[in-house]
Amino acid sequence: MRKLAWLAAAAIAVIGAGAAEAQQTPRKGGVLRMTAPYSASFGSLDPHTTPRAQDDIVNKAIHRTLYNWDTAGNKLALELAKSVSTSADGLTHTFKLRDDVVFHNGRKMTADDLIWSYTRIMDGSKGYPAARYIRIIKGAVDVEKGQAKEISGLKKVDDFTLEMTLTDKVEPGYYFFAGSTAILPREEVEKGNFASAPVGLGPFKFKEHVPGSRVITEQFDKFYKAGKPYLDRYEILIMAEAAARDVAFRNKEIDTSILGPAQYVAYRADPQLSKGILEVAEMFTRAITFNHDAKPFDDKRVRQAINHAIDADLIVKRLVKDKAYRATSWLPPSSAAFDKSFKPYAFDQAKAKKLLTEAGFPNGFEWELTTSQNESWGLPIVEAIIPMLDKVGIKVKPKLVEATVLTEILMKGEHKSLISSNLTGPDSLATLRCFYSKTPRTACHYTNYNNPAFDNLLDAAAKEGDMAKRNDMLRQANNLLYEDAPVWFFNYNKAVLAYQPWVHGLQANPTEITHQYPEDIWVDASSPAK
Amino acid sequence: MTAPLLQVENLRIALASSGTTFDAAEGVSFEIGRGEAFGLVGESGCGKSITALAIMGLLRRPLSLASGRIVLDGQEIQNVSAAEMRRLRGKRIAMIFQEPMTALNPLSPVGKQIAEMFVLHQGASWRDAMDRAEEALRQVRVPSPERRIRDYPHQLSGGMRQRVMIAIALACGPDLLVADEPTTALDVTVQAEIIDLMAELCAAKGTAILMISHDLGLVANMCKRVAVMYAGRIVESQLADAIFARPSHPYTQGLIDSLPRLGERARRGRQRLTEISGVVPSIQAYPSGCRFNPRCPSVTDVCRSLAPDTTALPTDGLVRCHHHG
Amino acid sequence: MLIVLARRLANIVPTVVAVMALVFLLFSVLPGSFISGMNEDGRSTIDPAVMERMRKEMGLDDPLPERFAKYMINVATGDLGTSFRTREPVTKLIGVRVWPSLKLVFAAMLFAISVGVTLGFLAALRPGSLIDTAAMVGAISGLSLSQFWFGLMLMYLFALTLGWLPSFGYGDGGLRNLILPAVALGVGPMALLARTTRAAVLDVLNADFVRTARSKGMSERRVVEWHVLRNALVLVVTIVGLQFGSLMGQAVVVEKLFAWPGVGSLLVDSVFQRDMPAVQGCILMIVLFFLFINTLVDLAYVAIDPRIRYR
Amino acid sequence: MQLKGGSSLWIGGGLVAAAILVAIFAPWIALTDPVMAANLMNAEIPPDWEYPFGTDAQGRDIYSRIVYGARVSLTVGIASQICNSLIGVTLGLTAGYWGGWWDDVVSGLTNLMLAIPSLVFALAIMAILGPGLLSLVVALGLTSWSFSCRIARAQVLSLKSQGYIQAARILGYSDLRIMFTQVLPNILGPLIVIATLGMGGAILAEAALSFLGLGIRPPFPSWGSMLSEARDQIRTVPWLSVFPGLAIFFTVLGLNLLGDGLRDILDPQSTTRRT
Repeated sequence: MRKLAWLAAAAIAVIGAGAAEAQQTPRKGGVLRMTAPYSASFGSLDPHTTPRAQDDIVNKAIHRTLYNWDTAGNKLALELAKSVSTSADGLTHTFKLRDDVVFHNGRKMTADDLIWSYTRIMDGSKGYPAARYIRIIKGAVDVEKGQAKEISGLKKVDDFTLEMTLTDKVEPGYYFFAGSTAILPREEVEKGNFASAPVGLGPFKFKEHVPGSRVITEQFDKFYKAGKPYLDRYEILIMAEAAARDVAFRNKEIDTSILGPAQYVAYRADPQLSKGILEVAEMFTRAITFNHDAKPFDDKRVRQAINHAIDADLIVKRLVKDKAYRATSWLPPSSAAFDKSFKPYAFDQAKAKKLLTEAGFPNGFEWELTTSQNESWGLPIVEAIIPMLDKVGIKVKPKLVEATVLTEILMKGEHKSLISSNLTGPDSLATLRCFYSKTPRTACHYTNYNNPAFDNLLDAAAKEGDMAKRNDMLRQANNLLYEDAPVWFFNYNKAVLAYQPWVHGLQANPTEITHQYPEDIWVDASSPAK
Repeated sequence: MTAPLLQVENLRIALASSGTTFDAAEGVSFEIGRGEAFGLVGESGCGKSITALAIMGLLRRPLSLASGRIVLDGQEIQNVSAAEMRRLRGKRIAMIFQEPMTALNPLSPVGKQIAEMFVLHQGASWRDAMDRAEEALRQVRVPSPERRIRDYPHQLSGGMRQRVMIAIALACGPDLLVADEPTTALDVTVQAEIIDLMAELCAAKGTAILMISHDLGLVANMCKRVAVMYAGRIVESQLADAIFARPSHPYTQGLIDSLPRLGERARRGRQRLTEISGVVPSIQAYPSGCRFNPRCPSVTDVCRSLAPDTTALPTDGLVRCHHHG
Repeated sequence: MLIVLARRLANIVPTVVAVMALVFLLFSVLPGSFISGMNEDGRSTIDPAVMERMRKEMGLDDPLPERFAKYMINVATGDLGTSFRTREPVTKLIGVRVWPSLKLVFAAMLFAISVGVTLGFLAALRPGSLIDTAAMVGAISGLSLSQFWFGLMLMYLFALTLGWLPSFGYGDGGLRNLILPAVALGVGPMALLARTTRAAVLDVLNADFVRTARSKGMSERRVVEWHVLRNALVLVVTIVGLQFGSLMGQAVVVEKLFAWPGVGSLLVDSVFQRDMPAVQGCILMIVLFFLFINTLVDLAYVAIDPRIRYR
Repeated sequence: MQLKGGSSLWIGGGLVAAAILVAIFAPWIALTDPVMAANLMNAEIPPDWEYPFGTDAQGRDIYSRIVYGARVSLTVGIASQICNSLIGVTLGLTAGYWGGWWDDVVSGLTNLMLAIPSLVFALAIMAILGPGLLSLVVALGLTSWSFSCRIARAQVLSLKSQGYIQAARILGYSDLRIMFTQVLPNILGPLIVIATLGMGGAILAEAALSFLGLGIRPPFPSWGSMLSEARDQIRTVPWLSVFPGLAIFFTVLGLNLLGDGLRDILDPQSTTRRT
């Protein structure tokens, strides 16, 4: 409980800081040197081809999507449309598009561009990752299978009015805000060199890409938000190696850095550096996914025992250095369906022992746990768990794999258990679908959890039009997960971005902290970058 | 008698090895007159080559000159500065080495290696020096020197290479030529040619020769006087003619007996060649007393305890043996 | 000269084919696949049915020998395939990495040669002296250093503490960004070269022809300039060639640490992303570079050593 | 001789012997269990009397982990070099002995191994086998045998040209017996030198692979993985990296010195000079 109160206080502190900054007058001009910390290169600058968080850092500067995450309001908001109206059956949405959106090549964006972009994503021979979002539009699957040329659910009413019919009653924002659903100018894409010279409609124009090193973008003066962007130049520098990033940040060669637990402690302890730390509870839940097809994880008591046997609070505090919030159940605290009255599983090895004995494992068992090397949700966590579980007789044998193959292992169901970080937002319904018994394993149902009561709740929630009632049902479903413990609930990520004192206007984006909308960022005159 | 060209007096050469020093040569004394050919004979390891190196000032660690005097044309050279020694080397005393295969730089044309001498000692320009190198090659009777001058050592036969070495050594008309086993590595047929060439050129230029060899016959043919070295000491020095007629030291006798020579062969009938029994002692284990005593056929007790001093011989020579005196 | 070149070039083709066959074989059993190459960290997925269809269309289910034959034919025509990850031609992907890689490797080698050979020479000319002992202790320590640790130390010292150089990245491709990674990469070859050069020079200094040179009345300095340098060079060139050739591949750690956009960091990334066409392309590049440098070394021998021409 | 006299042999031998002794007697020297004795309450304690090298992020005693890590690092070094020697000698002996097409195949393979930088090759093998001790041994043991192969082959050819092998054959010795009794003893010296120097290289390669994320299987410690994990905290928590760093440095230094010293004794003609 104390933990949650603290969490709320922290959230307020972050918002408060943002408000204080907003009172200053943003300065025009200057350069921001953002870091891309996740991988040693960008996959592609063609946003449709890439599902990667790393690439979205660039996409946010050059491209835009129909919806956006509104950090101040902590909700999804229309970006390329002024308004939307929904039909009575909740399936057809009519978007009034902005009429002041101009591509970097000078052409105005119209409804045709949305239709073309969404149709391109459904090209079945290319396997564009965003197809999983666009499939919600009626007729999109036919295009993917090659049975139709046009998506029947998309209709252009006039240049700035788009009618979109969906297959399900969902909030479209969840589907059309991912970077991989960006609206692209057809004529530029068809030139065939788009990934090397992307043209978008975002606040910054592409200038240079040195693969493996950096992307440089320049202010676009016809951006549709008045007076923005502030920066002359927005650079994204690749720096995957945390130790090197630390040196570069302290050396003022970069303006932002992502901190891991170890550096988080060091930066908080430093009187100067501690002034430039942005924290946000991201929508990621770290957990050990049990494969319920494999013994002994088919037994609820075993899973509960493990949840009791590990002192997760201690790990969060000492090893993760408070760079996370202890997980209660699957949905993160930022979800409307999060139940604040629940307490996480208590650390109680006696109870764990008892549960194990009841389940028929009085002496524990041997357990192969697949893990990556990630410092926040990989090997170090497993190393800390090993001696804890040893005390209740469970012998953990870690199996180290590369982070890249984790998903594939999960999809194939080759694991007995696997520790990973899972995206659990912002669409709580879609997030919980990962435990719906009819969801195929390959589409995130990695546990093979099966509880009819849970299925019923989800079915009802999907049909429910009233958001408050729907959230109520989702809350009950999430609480069911708590009870059934299909995973070991570890923590919700606290993403930490360090920034230099001259940087202002950063947003605490809970979907991914590095996904900054750069038009809001400005630097004051003390920035050394030119 | 005029002052000799080279006087070597009481030379002692030390070998430093793991903390202690040994005498690689000691009490070595001899003189060479102007234009004279002098022979220094002995088995390998007896100290004749390091004596030559000492004269050239080329002793390198772990060898060093411990004491003694080397006088060249009235000037003591054992202690002169390195720069002064360099001026003498090549210009006034030159040296030819045993292995013509390795004694020439494999990566440099032979003409250039000769020409270096003119550049170094006579301040010639490279172009001028190359012309003179060609002339020098002609003098040592290398065929078509204008072409050979650009050849690399590996393109020449062993004999040719040794001719190049002679050309280098005699390039600046030195007073003394030190020839360390100049023909040992060559074919027998070539050996005589090289020796003749050397003798002829030296005679023409008035150059004295210090001929170092294990081959007493060869040395005796070429030289007026001969010194025989054994285990770091000169055991006998004599006129060449006399040494064959009346060898004074048992070791010299042994050397002569082991020589296969056509003329001798006929006179001695089918008698087998005799060899000196035993082996040359290693430098760390020289026997006390006369160092030849373990192998000497006429050894007595005094030989084992007391090192013999030199005794003058009637034929203007010296011998180091207890049985002469 | 031409014969050496022709013989070398004739050797390159079978070596390349063999290397690529080996790579093909190795990576055909690599866990994780195409799918991992297109996804990332469990954050989103492509529809499995679509994936399967793409696999078929890309011929990934064909038998290995058939795929290999196709690949080699494409390679012969300059086509290295399409990257799973970026969906761009691999030639393009690698093309932009080659120049930074070459810059790093050449700079590292320049450092290694200039410092290593100089130290080796100085040490050999005064064996047993203070400079000899210091150089050799330094060299053997240089060989005992962990590369990434040394790189980090360089960063801390020259970027953070002294503020002389940028700590990371390619920047605008200028010299300042090049220095630290080049030193980090070059320290191993430098140490090796110092040791080899010393040994080589000592060998040459004991050679008969050096004694001949001395007997000519040459100063030590001239002996070294006229006779020792070139001969020692023959031995040094061998080591330089071997080190140089493998340096592009050895650069993976330094490139990763310093965020240097070379072939090595692309290779590591591609291995982790299971981007097979890119992995193959990178290894091909690295091997070609090795063979190219070896050809250069052979030509250098011919230029330095007249004996080789007539063999 | 790299350092004066036999000092490199003695210093190197001493350092290596110390590392080996530590590895052998690890259970007696270590203060705690390297894996299970974790207590997060004791995380990152600086060196003191109780924890001579401090503790790591998991609250484990770094001294004990280094002591046990010696086992892993030395095992990787020794086992991989045994692999390399076995492969190299077998291929080299048979290639030189039988000649013909087999010789061509082996020399082709040798060229191949030279053309692919060993780190790249090891990286590929580690990716395939996945992290772990055995994978490391295989990855480092399969990738640098070309040198011992060449020496073995050259020795066979030289004995062949001297007629030894012909003679042994006439005496009715089997091929295998000739290889082992006539050839092997002649190359043992250079092989030991190569293997000693190679061991140092393998320990460094293990560290490099750990850095790239392909090291030892956790949670058992290796020096390379300890150093690699501590790299973000070199400044803030220096003892995490200092001690494994020193352990690697002195062991590899010892191996290099020992190799130099052994070369002077075992390989005076220095066929291994080119390393």
